[in-house]
Amino acid sequence: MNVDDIRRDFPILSQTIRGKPLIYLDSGASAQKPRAVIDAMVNAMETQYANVHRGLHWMSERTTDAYEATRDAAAKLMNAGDRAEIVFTRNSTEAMNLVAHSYGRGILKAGQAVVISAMEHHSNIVPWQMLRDAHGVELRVAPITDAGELDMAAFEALLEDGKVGLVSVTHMSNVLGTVTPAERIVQIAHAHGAKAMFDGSQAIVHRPIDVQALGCDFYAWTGHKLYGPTGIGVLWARRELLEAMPPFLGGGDMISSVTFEKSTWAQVPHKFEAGTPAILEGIGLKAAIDYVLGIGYEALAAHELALTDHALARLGAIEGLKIYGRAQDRGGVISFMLDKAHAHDVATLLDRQGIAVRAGNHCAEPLMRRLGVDSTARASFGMYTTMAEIDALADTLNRVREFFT
Amino acid sequence: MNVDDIRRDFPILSQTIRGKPLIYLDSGASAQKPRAVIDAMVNAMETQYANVHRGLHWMSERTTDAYEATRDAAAKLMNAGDRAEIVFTRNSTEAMNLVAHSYGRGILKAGQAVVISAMEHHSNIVPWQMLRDAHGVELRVAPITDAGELDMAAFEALLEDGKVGLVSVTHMSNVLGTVTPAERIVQIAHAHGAKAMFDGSQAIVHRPIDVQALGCDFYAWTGHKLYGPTGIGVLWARRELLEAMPPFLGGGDMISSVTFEKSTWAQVPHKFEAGTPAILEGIGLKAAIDYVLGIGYEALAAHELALTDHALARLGAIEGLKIYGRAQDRGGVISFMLDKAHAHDVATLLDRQGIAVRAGNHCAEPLMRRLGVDSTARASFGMYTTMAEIDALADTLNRVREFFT
Amino acid sequence: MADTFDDLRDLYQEVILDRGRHPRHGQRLETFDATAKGDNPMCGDRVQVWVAFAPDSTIAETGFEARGCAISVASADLMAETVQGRSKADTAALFASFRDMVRTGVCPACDTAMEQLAPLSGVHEYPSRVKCATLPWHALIAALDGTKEASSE
Amino acid sequence: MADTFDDLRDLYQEVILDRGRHPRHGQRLETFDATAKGDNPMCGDRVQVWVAFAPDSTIAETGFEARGCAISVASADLMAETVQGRSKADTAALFASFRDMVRTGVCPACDTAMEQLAPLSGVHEYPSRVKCATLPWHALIAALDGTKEASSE
Ligand SMILES: Cc1ncc(COP(=O)(O)O)c(C=O)c1O
Ligand SMILES: Cc1ncc(COP(=O)(O)O)c(C=O)c1O
Repeated sequence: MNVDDIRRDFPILSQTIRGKPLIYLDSGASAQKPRAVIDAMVNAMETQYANVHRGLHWMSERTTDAYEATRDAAAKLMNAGDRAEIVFTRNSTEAMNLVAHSYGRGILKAGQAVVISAMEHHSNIVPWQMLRDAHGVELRVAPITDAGELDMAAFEALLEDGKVGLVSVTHMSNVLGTVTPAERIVQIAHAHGAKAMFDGSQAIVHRPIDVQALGCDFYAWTGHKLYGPTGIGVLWARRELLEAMPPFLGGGDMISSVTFEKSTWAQVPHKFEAGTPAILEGIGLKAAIDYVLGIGYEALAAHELALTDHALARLGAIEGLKIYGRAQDRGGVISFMLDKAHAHDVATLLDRQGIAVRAGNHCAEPLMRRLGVDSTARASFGMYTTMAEIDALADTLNRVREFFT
Repeated sequence: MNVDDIRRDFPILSQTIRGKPLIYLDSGASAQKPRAVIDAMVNAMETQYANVHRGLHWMSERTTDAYEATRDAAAKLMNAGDRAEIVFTRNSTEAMNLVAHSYGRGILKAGQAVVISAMEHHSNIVPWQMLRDAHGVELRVAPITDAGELDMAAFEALLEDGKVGLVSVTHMSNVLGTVTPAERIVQIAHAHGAKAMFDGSQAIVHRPIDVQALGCDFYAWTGHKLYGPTGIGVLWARRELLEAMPPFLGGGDMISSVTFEKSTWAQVPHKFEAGTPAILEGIGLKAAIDYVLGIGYEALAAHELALTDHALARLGAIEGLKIYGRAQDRGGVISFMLDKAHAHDVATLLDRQGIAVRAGNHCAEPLMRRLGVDSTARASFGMYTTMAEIDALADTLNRVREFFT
Repeated sequence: MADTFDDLRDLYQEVILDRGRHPRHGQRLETFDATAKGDNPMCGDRVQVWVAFAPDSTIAETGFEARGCAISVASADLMAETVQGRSKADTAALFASFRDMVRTGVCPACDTAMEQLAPLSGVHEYPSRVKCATLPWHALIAALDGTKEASSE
Repeated sequence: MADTFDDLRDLYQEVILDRGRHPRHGQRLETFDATAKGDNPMCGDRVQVWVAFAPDSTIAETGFEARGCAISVASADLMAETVQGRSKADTAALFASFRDMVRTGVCPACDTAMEQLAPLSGVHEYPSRVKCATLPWHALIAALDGTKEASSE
């Protein structure tokens, strides 16, 4: 894998910001888009577009084929056993809401419990709170260690009374970079009669996901972080679960028949896809998946490991800089604070040098509280990130510290 | 308004289908995209993209501005009094589900009723059935006349017992072309203590919508039919209703604060927009709105009226062809059947000549039953449709009839 | 005039137009052993199939009522004719070959039975019409299986 | 080295850095008449403001505790100084001018009070930082109005 070649595939990387070359270290919030994704969407809009699933004409048939090919690509990406297990949503957030609604209200019973962890994104907290409040399902939170890893003993203890119907935890923290031991989580969940779901929003960008090998029951991710367009996400779920779950949204395309008295539902996955889908975004996402698989996860993971090691070393050497999260198994997301400067001031100073990092609570307020901070600065890497960019970050951070001293 | 100029703005219109120039008469299912929309999305991906609302860096600020400018454009398009009344959804279907969920479960009480009409799209039927079954709200259906107009007397009678909390009807039928008398519907609803919602998926493409003049409470539409991208729709609702309604989806961006015990919600409209939004699609939609407003609804409506009159005359002259829907006030959507040929066979024969029409139940099964058919063929027009294309349709239909005789 | 649609003669062969207009088996059986409905909600096609068995459990007779396009009615009619005298297993195998043919347009091991169905092979060029051709078969298989309803794939 | 950030001296003027580090009014008042919190959930800034009134109902003293960036702390501190001796209406008017200034960078009718706040005008070039500067004002206005919580726009 040649990073220079990759960078040429991403037109935005040649932009300058306030006169400085863009150093985009906010891929964890959303990744940039390669030419292949842009071209796929443009090509669809210029040469082959119509609504899908309903038309008998050429444009509609071709667009349906192109859109449905994304389902195959996503199934391949995750090694799903069955393409009907791929449900398209707007993003991870909607995927988790779908499960909280259709599995939570439809299958879980009041008195059962859902387990999440102390390092979840709000998207994997709030839907379960809403389920708790509407449906009487208990919400339990597995703690994390000071290193920022899931506390496995405490996690298992939460399941011991057999009340837990579903475990939903992140596969990789968007704040700490921690990768959770997914296979073990599934084993423990299943051993206690619970289903296991992962928020794979970050994880799938950094390592190959094999849902059959993981043995999990639900897996959610979002297109825009995997170099694809916004407006499309994926929920993978076991077919028998999808079949048992009531639908989430009602409307066109998700029905089998409609009378005013009663409607019946289409087969999975269509039962969960109401209305005109994100057609162009699906077509863009297929290009993103193909692009990622073309490079290969092995190369991506090696590049990321090198970047992360280098960044931990360089940032770790900055006086007064504290890194949050020291997990053994981790991805290319690093949260940090300077003793003399607030995260927002740091972000603004970096931005003035063309370096885009994120500062704030990263949609993980409870984790911030656990870490004892209000916010952190965060650098996150993509396949186009270079060692030189990390050096620029570290050099500039040194100067930021001087500025505030 | 010069149709030739407009056609040059839509790259796809120069495509050929099976060797014949494309005659796209399926805009009611989804419209084609002008160059301006394509360019806006490409420009964002190539020069200015990051996640919105959360970043302190330049790219994020600029992307947030571009995305939020869509809210202003949508507010202008609908003459909303307050930009915070514009909620972005995936499509109309999600907009109506949002209301069925947040207003339906959150505000309506069991024992109250919702009124829809006999000519609704499944998207404005199924969410209310799901509400009925989950929440004990009655579903009432206002009949239509043989001309395909809403039976206003019968409609009003349905509200007389004062139990109706919400009226949700189409502003323009996607099958019959009927435009409903929106102001009167609102007056009747309000006179009986009910809120009024319109499914404007078709209407907003064809005529100016002024929600303040209509006086309605909710108005839903979908970007891809208004020459915009897929993956984005709009719900307009009165601010005080949005403020009173509980949120629909939970996650990032829709919260004010999160603890495991309790979360509080962001201000409207963000309360209803969980997770990373359809950023690129929003940017594309703004270009579509600007394009439509640039041409002006007056010109669009005049063009459409001329097309529709011509089409009704030409199709009406074909022996054995029956047109469904003869409303006084109607838009450019015409459903028809040939006596000798099934709608699917008609669609396939037309397709062979490059003419794209839709055949089927148009996601309106109950209306099909009311019309006494299983399916119809439907031609629907866009701003780029020409008189010559309508002539080609009529000429070819004559030959189709011979083919099957 | 008619030559406008010459390229469609592959799909709408004379036998299809004829069977579509005047199916030979397009009626409900007076006495029958099994029946099932098929429904393609996306396009509105509906079919019901009735089957009477011979003493040896092969199909003695098939009748149907269809509301649908020329392709689906012709397919139902040709099906009714072709499955006569066949066992359940045999019929299922025939459907498998038929489905391959309408999807791909080719029929590698075509026997006489398949030749009777061959006029429908043109449908493979119109992917959204394939389910019109297979819907009656789904209903028939459902009837043989004792299921009441089939929906197209 | 420091010249790397020369273009940032507009935003981070010496008085901002100084007030951000060592606010003069950065403590809770022992006795007070009103208090309110301000919270900017997106970025994690939090501030609480305490106000003591003079007998004529003008502001006698303001104190605050802030967890936030240099901009928000400096803004709170300059605010505390500037609003002293002002009535509620007067304070609201000052906030309106201040908000205009931090959004646009200009201050058409700048009086002495606004000149004291002028070091914050550089924030208009960083739209996402504007709310850091206005958050303490929202909390102050909420306290004067008798509301307990304010959130930034
Ligand atoms: C009248 C009407 N309502 C609702 C819809 C649903 O729109 P969408 O599929 O974009 O949600 C459509 C179009 O399919 C429509 O024509
Ligand atoms: C771990 C994690 N979960 C969930 C999300 C939500 O993703 P989206 O906003 O695309 O729904 C994100 C990203 O924002 C994330 O990093």
